[in-house]
Amino acid sequence: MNKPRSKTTAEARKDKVEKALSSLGDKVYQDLDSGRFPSVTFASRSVRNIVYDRKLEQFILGSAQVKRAAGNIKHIRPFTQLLWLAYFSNKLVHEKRTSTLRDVYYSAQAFDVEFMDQAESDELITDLEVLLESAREEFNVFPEERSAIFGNLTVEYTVRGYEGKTLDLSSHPDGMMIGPALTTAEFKDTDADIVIAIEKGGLFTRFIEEKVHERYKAILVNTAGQPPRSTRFLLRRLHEELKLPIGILCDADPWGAHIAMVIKSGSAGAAHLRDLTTPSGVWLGVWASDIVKYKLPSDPLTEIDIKRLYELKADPRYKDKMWHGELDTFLKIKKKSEQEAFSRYGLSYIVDKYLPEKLQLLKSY
Amino acid sequence: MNKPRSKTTAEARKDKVEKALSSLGDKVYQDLDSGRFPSVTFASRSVRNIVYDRKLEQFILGSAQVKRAAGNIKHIRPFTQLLWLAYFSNKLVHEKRTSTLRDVYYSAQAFDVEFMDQAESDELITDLEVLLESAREEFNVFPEERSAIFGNLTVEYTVRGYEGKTLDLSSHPDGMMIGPALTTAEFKDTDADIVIAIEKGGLFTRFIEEKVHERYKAILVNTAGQPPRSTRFLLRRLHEELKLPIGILCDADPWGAHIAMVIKSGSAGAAHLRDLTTPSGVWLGVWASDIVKYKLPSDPLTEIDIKRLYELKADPRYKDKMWHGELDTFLKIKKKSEQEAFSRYGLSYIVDKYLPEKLQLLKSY
Amino acid sequence: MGVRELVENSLDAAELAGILPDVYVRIVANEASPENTEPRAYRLSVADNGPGVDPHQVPRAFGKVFYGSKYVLRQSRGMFGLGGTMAILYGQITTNKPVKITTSTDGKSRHVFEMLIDISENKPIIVRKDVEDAMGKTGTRVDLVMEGDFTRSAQKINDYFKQTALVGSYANLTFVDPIGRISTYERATEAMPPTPKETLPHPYGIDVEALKRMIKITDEKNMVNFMANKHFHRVGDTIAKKFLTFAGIDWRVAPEKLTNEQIVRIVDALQRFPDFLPPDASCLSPVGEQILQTGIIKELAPEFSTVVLRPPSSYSGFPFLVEVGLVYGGKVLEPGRKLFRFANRIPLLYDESSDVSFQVINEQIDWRRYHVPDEAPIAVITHIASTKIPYKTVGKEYIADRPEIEAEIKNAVRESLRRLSVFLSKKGSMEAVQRKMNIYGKYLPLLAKFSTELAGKKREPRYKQLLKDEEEAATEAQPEVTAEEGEKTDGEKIIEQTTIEDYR
Amino acid sequence: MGVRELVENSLDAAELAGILPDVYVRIVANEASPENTEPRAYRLSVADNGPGVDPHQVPRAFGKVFYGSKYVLRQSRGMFGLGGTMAILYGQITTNKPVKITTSTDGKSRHVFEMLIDISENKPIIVRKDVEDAMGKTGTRVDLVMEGDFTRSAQKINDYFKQTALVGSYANLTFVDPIGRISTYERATEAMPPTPKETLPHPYGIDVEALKRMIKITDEKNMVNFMANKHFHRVGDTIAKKFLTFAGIDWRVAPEKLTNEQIVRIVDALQRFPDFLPPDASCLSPVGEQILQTGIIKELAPEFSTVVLRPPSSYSGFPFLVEVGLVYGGKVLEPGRKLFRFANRIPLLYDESSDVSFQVINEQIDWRRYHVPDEAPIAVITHIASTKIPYKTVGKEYIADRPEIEAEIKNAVRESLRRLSVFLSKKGSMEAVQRKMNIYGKYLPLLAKFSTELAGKKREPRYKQLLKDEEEAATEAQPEVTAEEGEKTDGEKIIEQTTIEDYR
Repeated sequence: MNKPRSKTTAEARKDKVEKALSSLGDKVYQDLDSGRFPSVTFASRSVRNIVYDRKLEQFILGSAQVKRAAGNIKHIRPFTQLLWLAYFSNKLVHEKRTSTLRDVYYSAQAFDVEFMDQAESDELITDLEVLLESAREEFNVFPEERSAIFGNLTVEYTVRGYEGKTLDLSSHPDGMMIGPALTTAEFKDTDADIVIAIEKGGLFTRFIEEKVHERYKAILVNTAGQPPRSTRFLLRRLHEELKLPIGILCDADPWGAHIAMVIKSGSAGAAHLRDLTTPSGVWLGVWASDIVKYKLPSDPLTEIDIKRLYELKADPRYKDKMWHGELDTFLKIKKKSEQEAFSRYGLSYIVDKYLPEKLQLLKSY
Repeated sequence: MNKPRSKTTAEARKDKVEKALSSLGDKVYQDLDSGRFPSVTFASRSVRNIVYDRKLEQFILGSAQVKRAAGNIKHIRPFTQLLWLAYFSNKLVHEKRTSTLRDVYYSAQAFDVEFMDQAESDELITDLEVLLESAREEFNVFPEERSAIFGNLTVEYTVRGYEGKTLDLSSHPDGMMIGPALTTAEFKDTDADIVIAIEKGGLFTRFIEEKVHERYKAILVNTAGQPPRSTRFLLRRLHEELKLPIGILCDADPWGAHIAMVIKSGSAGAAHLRDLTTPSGVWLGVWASDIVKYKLPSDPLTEIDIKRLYELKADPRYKDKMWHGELDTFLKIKKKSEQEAFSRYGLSYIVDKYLPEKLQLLKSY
Repeated sequence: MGVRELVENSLDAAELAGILPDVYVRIVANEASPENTEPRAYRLSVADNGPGVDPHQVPRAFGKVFYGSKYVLRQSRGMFGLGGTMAILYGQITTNKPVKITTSTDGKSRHVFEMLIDISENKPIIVRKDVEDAMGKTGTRVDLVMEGDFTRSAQKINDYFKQTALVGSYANLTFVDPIGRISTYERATEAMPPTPKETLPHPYGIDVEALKRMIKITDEKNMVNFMANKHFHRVGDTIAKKFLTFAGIDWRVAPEKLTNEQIVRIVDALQRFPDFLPPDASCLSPVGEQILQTGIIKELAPEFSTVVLRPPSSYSGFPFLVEVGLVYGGKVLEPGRKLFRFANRIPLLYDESSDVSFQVINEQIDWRRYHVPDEAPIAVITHIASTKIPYKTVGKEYIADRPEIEAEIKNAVRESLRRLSVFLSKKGSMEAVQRKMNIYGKYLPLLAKFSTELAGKKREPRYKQLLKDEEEAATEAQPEVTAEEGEKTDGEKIIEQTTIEDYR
Repeated sequence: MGVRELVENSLDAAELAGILPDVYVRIVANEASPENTEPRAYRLSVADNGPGVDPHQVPRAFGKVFYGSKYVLRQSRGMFGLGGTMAILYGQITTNKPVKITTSTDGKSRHVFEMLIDISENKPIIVRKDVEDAMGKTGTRVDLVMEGDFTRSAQKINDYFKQTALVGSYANLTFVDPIGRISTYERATEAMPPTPKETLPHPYGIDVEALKRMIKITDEKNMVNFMANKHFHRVGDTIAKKFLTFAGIDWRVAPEKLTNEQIVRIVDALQRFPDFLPPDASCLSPVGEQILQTGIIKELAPEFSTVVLRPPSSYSGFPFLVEVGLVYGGKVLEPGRKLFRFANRIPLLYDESSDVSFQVINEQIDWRRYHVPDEAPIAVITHIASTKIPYKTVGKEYIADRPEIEAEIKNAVRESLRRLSVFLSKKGSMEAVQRKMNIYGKYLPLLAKFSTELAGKKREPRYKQLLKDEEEAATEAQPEVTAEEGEKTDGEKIIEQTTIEDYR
């Protein structure tokens, strides 16, 4: 298989970010030089401006704009911080370095634009994402959490010092971490037919041990709970660039269901970004109806669980009949289960019996 | 470099566990067959029986023993659960499968020996460790948390399906997960001179980007906070089998210092196990005195931090003059810092300036 | 609402005359009150079968506040002897209706008074006075109109009758509420608590005001006779002389000649003189085991109950005694601990958590020592009988924690808990053997299976004989097993805790 | 401890006579009390420079409970007119010492009485009686011995004097405590609140008891005259006739001939008759702006204070008015909101959180609307003057939330807050311009540097002119900037909040 040169590949993205950063600098420079207070305008992230787009099948920002102006005494500090962030990111991209969110917070102190707390600096990073129309990973800022990948896929790195090197992602049976290197790598070769995203590391390891990658020609991704955005970005790339169907396997509770939904349709918090969702992703399970069908060990729903279920029922992303039915089943049986609950039938039951039934869903797709 | 055949290598450990499991079965079988209630005796894990061994430089269990007897109506349920655990582990080892702690909890339900909760099942797994004198990883039970490794080291796997395959641990610049496969792999080849254990993923990635592995010939380990036991086991093996000095780099607070100490001298909770400690490990920093010396951005100590510092001062493992002095410095300056705090001097400062000074400590060792 | 004050007067009247009390209480909305909202005017009627009141005494007894300060001590329910009159006064102030008193002492004629109280002069104004045929019945009936909020008071009034029935199982109580619902609490025993004797006040309890009133009414001519004859409890000639010497008062001086300063000196000395005899408890009237047990069984239908009566004791010169009832299980009690407090046979309904009994039961008793779980259905009944109840405040709904009283309550509750503990342990023993065999029966086959596989054997070990042997041994050794197992009433749970502790 | 009752009597006496009050209060441990523990006996002395009491009236005024029920209405401090006597009675019951009254009406001779109250007969017993030289001073002095716990009461007594000084800046108050510490609160103004006029009671406020007493003392021979002449407030012939028709009472009937039932019917009609004139507020006595401001400045030395006096209003026929003082900053106040409550110039010291003022201030006022942060050093003073304060309970330490009173307090507090808000905004404006320039001066150079690098330019943009222009503009536009910035008194923080909200 040849690497498809789509617009989501690493180089194209890097060019776009560099241009956006430099034009932001130009704008502010010209304003100052002409004796005007500089200002920038970008889409508002207020709750009222987050709308669900049925065509894109994800949340997006509406048409409302906010203006941040250095002339306003209330805005000049965050405005300066935003510009420093752009300046700092520009250096990261040029030097092929990455930074964590935490590093950004500390680095600001060197420039006298220190943030009050981590939350404030994270908030401004999101503003910069909106302004540049790019995810923070594209200007080399990463969170600390990592998830992992395993399977028959060869990648070619683009990070400094590894340019052109390749790696077979099935070569380490504990799984490869998904970090800056993997997120920016090009896909070179695979014989996989499907991708299975799994909520927990335990089942991820079980699947590797039970050779799911060979038996079902699958690439396995451990999302480690609600997946970090770099992992959602990777899942989308696996679908877009390699045309692989994505199946998602989570705990049978409202939180697990929502992990599947966020992979499919994104989160309200990332409404300003496009390339993080995989609308065609399929929620394989564990469904509420599976708890009944497979007589799984279960716990009673807590009040928080039930409150969450009602929230999800009101969410436009859950209007689909199947999803809605499962939410109702949860509320009817008042129970939840974990993926590991299948172990009561033996450790390999989930791979031998449950998975083949569920994978029919991916084929029919 | 050739693989040294020491007693800590994978095969020897597997043999030992199998023998212990089978002799436990024999003992119970003979008791029952002779019309006696079976019982087992092993070292007590009560706080009074945990003592610090100056020669081993770690906590060990003392001479007090507990007896668990099936004839006692209060003990028969946990006794049966313990035997089931042995039976279950025996199957894991023979079938070359692994299980998470969570899987163990659910698997018990298939045999009518269900645990009240996860805590109860974890408790009995520790009992089995004491009884078999082996870490749970040796009978293939793993926790979910994973840390990662990166560097110039080639390993040969022993897990099912990968027997004899090798991997260069520098081939994936995001890091390789430390899981069952890596823990049981044999070390084949390395040109590294040192090992640096790092508390946080952000700095681990920074070190890889800054090529610390090449510049200082180092294997890098991300402990992801307080390292899981499999990671501590791996660090000890890197030291024992490859004779590499181990340096440890953590946040400058009592919790960071204690990560370094647990790698060196183990925890009270694992007093019944031997091969998890690396007494010759060196705490490189970040020290309390470094906060002053490098004028690092810092936060005030919280009450909990201060309480913890006094606890550590009373701990026999901290009697060493240097360690004690650093605890006193914390209490004097009433401040703490994170590893990322060096970013205020630029992202590469920690690698270019701080690390070389600290690595002197490893050389002098 | 005044219900309590009048009912207590009625019970006191009947009991003092040795009559088994029948008390009838009715509250109806007063027809003259036009509105339907609360608070509104209600007519309260309380009728008893007591000895009646001498018609000459009626105006003074019911139409004058502060009437009849007693200078003998006897345990009685009444609130300073003021309770009933205060209810009448309250009714008059809120509605301006006269109170109607109907009373007969001989069962032949009965006298009817309608009266108002002239508040500024503190004297009765008789509005109407009549004589009717008593039709063979003695007793007193009070009808008064007062403003009140029945909806808000209903719960407390019901509690009051229920709890009064608990300690008054020898009385018939009937209560008709404004909606017409009738609650009857029927007599279940003919036994009555002994009539408490009147006694003279003990010298420890005398204050300046009291002493001055005694001096005013005495006909004794010198201080020795005044001290030794008919004014003080358990004071004879010898003690009187010793005391006067102690106080520095001339034996021969006439009481009415004492100066103000001497009176204060005597009161001061009364408190400090060490040789007075302790008070006699014959003036106290406990509920008694039979009456309380009858009340408990009638009202609470329990699985187990016991009553502990402590011997009389005293605090600051006042005699008192404590009775405690402990009730477990049955049809009425719900899970959790309930406390019913009584003082001189009056139920205390308010401020429970400040009461000495509440503090003893919830803070000073370690219930786990008696293996009684927190959620067990338990009621504790405490009764304190005294010539002076040490209420903490004028509102009088809770009792202060005098160390002497506290100690008696604690002892009584502990004794009753020991009895409950024995009961629970016997109950548990039969269940325990069965439980034990079930546990062996469940786990031994599993142990056989796992060990067979671990040891790599072909056949299972012969464990069945072991099971049989054990069953025989357990059944024989029952008493011993009982003792051990009885301590762990809720089996599995406690077993697990012990295990974790042993092995942690 | 009785301090309040006696001090209030003294202040009332002096004020009614138009004399600027000097009140001296001393508490000393009574030498006759041997122990050192609390509670113990204290001698309380309260002396004033009032008009004195007619010696013939002294025994009845100080030696009899329930004396002098008033049937005219006038705002006065006294607690049902009973306060002082109750303190005396309490002293006698606890220590049996006589009270000593020294009083002079003419400044020439002064009369000394030592008296006890005969409680059962409710009449005074005079122990000693003397005449001395008054040495030119009129006034009354009360000396009594009572049992009390000074240690526990000390804080409240001090609060009482401090708060009394706040609304009584025209009085000299001296207080000597048992340890000998002297607190003096000196007169700071010669202005006195106007003496409130006596008025007849308004018909709305009459109950059955009151009406009966009026009927007893009247010399009117028919009901029209009874209603219209000298018993009721603002009732004339026309209204009286209209009312009697409404109530269904014959005009000509003599008051003393009314039946009990007719009296109740009249009282009922009094409440419902729509045509009575509203009460006249001349019987009310506010503290007044000058006296209150003087008290605030003297006692609290604030940075800012204001007083709002609301016009008189009425609830259920009783006239009332509300005064509010608002105090900000200065040397005495600590951060946070404090409330001082007064009713008829008496400080209320207990049960603050149940009071209508507390509820208005903490639950019904949105302080953020006035840009006053929670931790600002603020005191709110509320004074309610009325012929009848609607206390919620007999204890009388908090005022019920009548909607009419609540609305007046709310209006007064809001008005005072608007004034504070203007003050704070002016104060903030000068600081704001300076702060603004500092902020521009810090961030513009950074913007220049970052944009130069981002855009890849060689020289920095010319931003310095921008800074200079802005400074000139800001200084000129000060008033306008003031108005905008004044709303955000704590600058940076609020700026950040706004930002996050705008952009989330």
